[in-house]
Amino acid sequence: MASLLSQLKDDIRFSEGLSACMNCGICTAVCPAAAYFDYDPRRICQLVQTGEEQELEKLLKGEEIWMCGQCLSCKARCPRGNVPGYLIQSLRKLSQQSGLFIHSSEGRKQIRLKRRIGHSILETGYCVHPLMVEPETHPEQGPVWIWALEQGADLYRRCGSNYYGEGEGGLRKMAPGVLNELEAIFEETGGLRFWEAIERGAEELKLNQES
Amino acid sequence: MRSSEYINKDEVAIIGGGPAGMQTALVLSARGFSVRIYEQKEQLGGHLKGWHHLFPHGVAASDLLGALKEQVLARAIPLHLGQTVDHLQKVGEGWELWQGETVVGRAGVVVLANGFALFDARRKEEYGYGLYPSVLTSADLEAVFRKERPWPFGPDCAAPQIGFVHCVGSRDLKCGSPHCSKLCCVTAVKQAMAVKAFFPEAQVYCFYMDLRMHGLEYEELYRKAQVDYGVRFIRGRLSEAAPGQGKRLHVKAEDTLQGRPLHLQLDMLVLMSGMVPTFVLEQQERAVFFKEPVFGSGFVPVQGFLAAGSVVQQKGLFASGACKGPATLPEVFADAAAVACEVEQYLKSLKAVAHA
Amino acid sequence: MTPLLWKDYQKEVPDNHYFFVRSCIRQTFFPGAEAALLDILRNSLGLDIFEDRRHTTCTGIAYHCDLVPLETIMTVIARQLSLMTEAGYRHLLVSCVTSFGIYLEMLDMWQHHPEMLEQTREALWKSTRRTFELPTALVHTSDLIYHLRKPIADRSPHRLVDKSTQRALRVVDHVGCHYAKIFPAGGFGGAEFPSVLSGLAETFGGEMVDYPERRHCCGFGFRHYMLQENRGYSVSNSRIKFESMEAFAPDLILTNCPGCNMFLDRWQYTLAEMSGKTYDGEGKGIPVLSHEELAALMLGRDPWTLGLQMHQVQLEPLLDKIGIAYQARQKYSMVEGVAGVPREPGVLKVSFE
Amino acid sequence: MEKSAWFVWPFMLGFMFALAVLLLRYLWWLRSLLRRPSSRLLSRMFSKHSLLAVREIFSEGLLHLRIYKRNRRLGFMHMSLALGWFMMIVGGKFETWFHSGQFLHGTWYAVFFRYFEPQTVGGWAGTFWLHYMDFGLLLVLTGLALAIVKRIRKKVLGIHSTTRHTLVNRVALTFLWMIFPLRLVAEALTFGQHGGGGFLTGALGRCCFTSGTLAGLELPFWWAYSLSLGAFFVVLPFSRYLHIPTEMVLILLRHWGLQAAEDLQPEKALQAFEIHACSSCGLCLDVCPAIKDHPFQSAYFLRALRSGKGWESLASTCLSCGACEEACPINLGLEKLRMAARGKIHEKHHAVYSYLPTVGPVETSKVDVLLFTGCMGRLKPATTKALKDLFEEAGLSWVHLDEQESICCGRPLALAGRASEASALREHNRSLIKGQQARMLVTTCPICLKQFRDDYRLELPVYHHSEVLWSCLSSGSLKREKGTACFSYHDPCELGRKSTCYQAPRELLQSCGTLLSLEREQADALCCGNSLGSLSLSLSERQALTSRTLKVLEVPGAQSIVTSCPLCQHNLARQSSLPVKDLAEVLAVTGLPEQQGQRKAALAAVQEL
Amino acid sequence: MPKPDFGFSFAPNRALELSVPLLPEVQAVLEAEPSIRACMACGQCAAVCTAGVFTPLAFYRLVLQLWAGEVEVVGQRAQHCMLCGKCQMTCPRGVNIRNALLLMAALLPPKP
Repeated sequence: MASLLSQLKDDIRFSEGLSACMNCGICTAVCPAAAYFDYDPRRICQLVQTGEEQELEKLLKGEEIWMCGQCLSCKARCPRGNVPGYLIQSLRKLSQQSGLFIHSSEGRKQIRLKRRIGHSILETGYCVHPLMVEPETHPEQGPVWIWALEQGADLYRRCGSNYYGEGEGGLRKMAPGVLNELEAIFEETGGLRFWEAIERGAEELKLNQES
Repeated sequence: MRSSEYINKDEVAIIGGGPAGMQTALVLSARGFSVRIYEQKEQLGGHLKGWHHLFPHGVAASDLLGALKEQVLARAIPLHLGQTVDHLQKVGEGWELWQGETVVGRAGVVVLANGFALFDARRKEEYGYGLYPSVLTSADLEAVFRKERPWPFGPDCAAPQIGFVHCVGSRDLKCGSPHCSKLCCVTAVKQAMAVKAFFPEAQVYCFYMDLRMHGLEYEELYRKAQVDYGVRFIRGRLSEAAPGQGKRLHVKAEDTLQGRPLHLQLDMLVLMSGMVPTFVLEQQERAVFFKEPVFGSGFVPVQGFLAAGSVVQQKGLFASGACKGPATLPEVFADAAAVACEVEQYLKSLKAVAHA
Repeated sequence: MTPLLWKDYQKEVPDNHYFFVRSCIRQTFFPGAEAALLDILRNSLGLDIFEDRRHTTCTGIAYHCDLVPLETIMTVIARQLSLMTEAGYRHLLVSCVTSFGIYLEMLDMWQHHPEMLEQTREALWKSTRRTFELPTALVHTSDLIYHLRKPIADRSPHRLVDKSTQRALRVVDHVGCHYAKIFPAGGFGGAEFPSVLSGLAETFGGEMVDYPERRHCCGFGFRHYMLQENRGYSVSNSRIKFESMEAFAPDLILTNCPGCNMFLDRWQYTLAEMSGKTYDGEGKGIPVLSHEELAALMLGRDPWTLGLQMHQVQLEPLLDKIGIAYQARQKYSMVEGVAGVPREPGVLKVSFE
Repeated sequence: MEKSAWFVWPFMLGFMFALAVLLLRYLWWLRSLLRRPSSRLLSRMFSKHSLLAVREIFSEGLLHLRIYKRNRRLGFMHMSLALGWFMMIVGGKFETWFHSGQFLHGTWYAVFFRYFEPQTVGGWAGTFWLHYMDFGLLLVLTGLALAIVKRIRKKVLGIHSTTRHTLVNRVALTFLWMIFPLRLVAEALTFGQHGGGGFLTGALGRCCFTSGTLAGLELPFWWAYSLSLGAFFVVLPFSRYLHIPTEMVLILLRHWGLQAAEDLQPEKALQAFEIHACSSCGLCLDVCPAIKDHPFQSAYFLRALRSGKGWESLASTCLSCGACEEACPINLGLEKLRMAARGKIHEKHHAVYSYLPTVGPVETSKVDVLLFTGCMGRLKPATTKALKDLFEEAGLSWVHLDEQESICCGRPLALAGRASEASALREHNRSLIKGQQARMLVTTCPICLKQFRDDYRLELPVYHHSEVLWSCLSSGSLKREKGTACFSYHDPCELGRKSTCYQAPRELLQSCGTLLSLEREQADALCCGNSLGSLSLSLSERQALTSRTLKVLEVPGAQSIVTSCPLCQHNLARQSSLPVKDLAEVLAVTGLPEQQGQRKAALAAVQEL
Repeated sequence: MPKPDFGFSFAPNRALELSVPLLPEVQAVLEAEPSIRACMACGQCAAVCTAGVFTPLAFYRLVLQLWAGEVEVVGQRAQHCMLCGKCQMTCPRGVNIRNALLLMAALLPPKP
């Protein structure tokens, strides 16, 4: 099986993301993940820059790569033109592709995410739509949101949205043909295969938990 | 048609009246050559005019400048002040010096001593130079030391919090200057101590990536700043400066040795602007003259990078001092003497050819 | 030669003929905003804004949750562009900042790596038998509103000025990270000082206020928000911004990204509930508006058809300051009469008729 | 009733006061002992130990023989003062007893006897006492003269630093200096008026004080004499002269087996006596390698302990090189005191060594030498390699205990006053050693040597590598030709003063070259400046010490400096113009290529070491 | 009305606040051993440290944490030191590390 490093190198975001980090810390200074988690994008760049297989494997199995919020504030500032954010994207992709993601609690959450947002894309043509944002699991949305959901179509149509209706406008119901095209794209470009890899991970996880 | 006025082959024209230009002129005139200095400003001295005290021993810049000027006057070297030579035209063996559309001089040999420019700190926008009044460059701080400019914080601020930012416009691909300007680190330490001398209660921070105290006795300055002046050195390049309460600044960096981001309120932020080329000759012209693509960050390229002294690949065109890259004053003076020897060598070879 | 300073960089924005693509988040949380935007552009300014009902999500959110491979999102984007080509348009108008970042990124990758463009054409053809042309202009809705700020201001009876005291309203802006941080050339004024919101507010007479955490991310964090137990990341980073702007007593927070608009509004409620603290000094929270909501308000659209009642932080104080008339009673009325009123928040003060 | 006069009262009051204060202080210091006197103490009280104590009181308290051995003139000064005064006191007692036939008198009577009995009476015995007393007075006066000279130009007495005295001491000093001249003049006046007197007092009286007009002066001088005595006694308990009585009691207590406490108790038991027995004589300052009059030097440190203020910072700066302890005329346990003080400062310091790896089963190997190079050894691999080559050459089998990772022996902790905390370290190292069957434990670092010997209580003998090498040389298992090299040898404090190993290194060097003699060496050697003993000496101060030591070592003709401690070597090498080598390196380099030593010969030699 | 449970909670910014004045006990350590200021975090002490092999003790890191006011961590780590002095021997800046570590170890309140 090709080394982790060579697999990473196939991802264009890896070569774009890291040419030569000089350990200056400008990215971590403005990183919101570093302001909240015990996380340091500079350290990730340094570890990846060693190119050692165990370091990469530890990263791919670890929690750290899942803490980045992908706001890419680091890209604007890096004096060497590196992009820790891209690096994280390539690491996360490989972690899920290779199944190593199930070794970290944060990585395992990708399964939940896939089943929620991934399926929403193919079913509704939207990443997020009102019915997904259930008040029980989104208390932070506040009472107005609960009320808005209760009103549903009346409120949305009052504001000019189509609210799951046929035809034009916001939140319109996607024609089946459109969804098929989306699915075809996911099929053709490896999107579905990627999701299968995630599900394989979930399967393996279930086996481990049972044994 | 340009007049084919006779060009005195022995005439040496020096473009730039800073320390490099003056020293080269002095050495050449001492060796008996007729020399002219073309300086774009109204006064000789270049950046030296703006400095307060010089590292590492705190010699007053005005004394050094005064001494140089005295010698230039003593040797009665003709000066063309306020003349910006922006174009060179090879005529036979000699040169024509153009300012815009007019020829301002002719010479057998031209020595470029146009020195460096300070990086325009406004281009490093995240530090807010030019936007926030409490952000100064190292040159501004020298002006403050020379009492030509007020302190950016009020008199009521007895214990000002002051930050120095290293590598501004140096080692930065995004600002188009990939090189290290070598002098900013030692300047920062010198200025940090100087500020503490003005405000003993001040707390001074230096945000560095690698402290390159390259010269003799510079490292001792670093230790002295830490122990005697209580300057705190934080290894992490400054990422951002934003306006906080009143005139104060809120800066962000990472202490890379602890692996944690850090915030700090400052009363003054000093940006150690790097040394960049002056682009005195138009970009196209340079390509014509130097025939090589402008290497590195645009300083004047020289033949045989490691050869002593410096001969620009075009016969009869030399370069002296910081126009070739960041250099300290001692290096500039040493380089000036080296260039003078090269010029003398070149002129002698011309005479030999002439007689043969 | 590139301009001396990024903050003076002005992006070319075509005046007309746009192919509009919507935002999943904006249509979910602020349905009125996109409708109002189209209404302003088409009716008030008479522009030709075309929308093809078959355009889908750009899958940007899923991409940044690392659920969608690069090739997939690149082909989905290609499909959107093929719809645009079909409709005969070359200027793309994007409503969401995340997808604006995605479009910028794809165009940039195609430019620097032409082989990826070919692969995408081939993939799109194989999967949907579609072809596409690259857009000649990629414009975010806030770019267009900024570009048309003068014509809008001329038609607007209101100004961002406190009617009673004639004091200019103090406005703080928060520009979405993916607007200009990824590709500075993608936004007006580059990555550090984007003028797309401040220019707009100043045109309406507002006074822009800078605050230390102006450029800090609102904390969406994509996967972090999607997972309930990780939302601490999101609320904490918004809190950093609120703590920082509080001292400057802003009257309004202006945003251009649907996510930031929702977060900066909702987290004021959540923080009030969690810590009992609000940041406007009167316990009502600082009102949050997006660029099109502001433009629509200024052009006199009715706040409730705009959907402002869906904001958790009430807008009434701001409307009173500006002097915009509104029917308080109709706030919660539906097409057929009033249908109940939201529960009052524990801490955040909300006015009810 | 003996005659008495008012002028005796200042003396009497002063004397009484001094006695009362002394008694109170001594009882206070001995309070814990008095409550529970240990049986050992009682048994030794009434035994030969008391006699030994008296002998030492006489030889040290009065004759100051230890000072005399180091510096004759200084010794004589102290002796003459102490002995002279003692003779006069005893003499005075006998004279009055002989003259009045009664033994018991008022204490003042003997002191002012001359005034009361100006006429010499009692035949040859009387005159004998007269001259005896004058001789005593003369002795004291010569001592006094020398003391004054010392104050003015100390070089005359061969010392280059004396103690800066506090005000109280200077006052006490002046009173002491006034007592005997006043007595002389008073007695001379008396004899001048009444004739007679000893060879000194009488002669002075006859030549200067016979005229009647001076008669009026007699009484005032006796008053002055009494006043100066009284004042001196009043000040005594609070000045350095407290050392006179305290030293006596200290010697007694020591002989009775009292030990100084481990922790700092400046006002309890033997420690109290030791601290107050210091006379601030300044001998310790003279030998101290530190820079002139550095406050941490022992005399000032003890003074701070007495005052109870400011001793903390002083305790942690001293190099604890042992020079002052060596020079102290009354053998005060200075290092122990300093360690106790440090222990007090850092009592809040709690070391946690639970992380130490448990020592697995040690494969026991039957070897001659267990080699322990210690922490500093790790930084001096050349020495370890040279030593191993020498062991090979000498046919000694060895095991290098801490080749992989060395856990500190615990001495540096002891030097910081935290000896008790180092038990975990000692346990670890002890478990390394326990399993081995070997003849001896050899360490290349004197610091470890001291620790192994003091606190480890190992079953096998511990030697420094210089001792082992010397035994190999003397046994012939190592042979060296006397080369032309000239060495100057630096005695590490821990090997020299602290472990009294001076001979082995010198013999080694003499066997392969010529050893130059130095101005200060062996017990008097200077410290290399980098001792672990000092906690807070700054780098510049240390460098000053090192350069001072190097001035002594870089004697003309020396081609290289040799020492036998990795710490000294590392430190001296940093500033020395000459190469600085360890003994093992020197020996290994000058090794003759042929004939391996026989193993038995080496073993036999080591046996009788 | 008990605070509602949102399923998550906010946390203060992890960034070090340098503007916070030094703690008095940190000030005391610096005054007692001024040579700590000369530390330039070159890592030489950590390289030779025996305790550093078994524990996270690295003196230059403790100095940084001392400046950051993390007295707890500094106190705990400093207690692992054996005071063997190898670090002090190799320190290029002549910092009195042994004394510094003793002072740091005393930062922690004495064990009951």
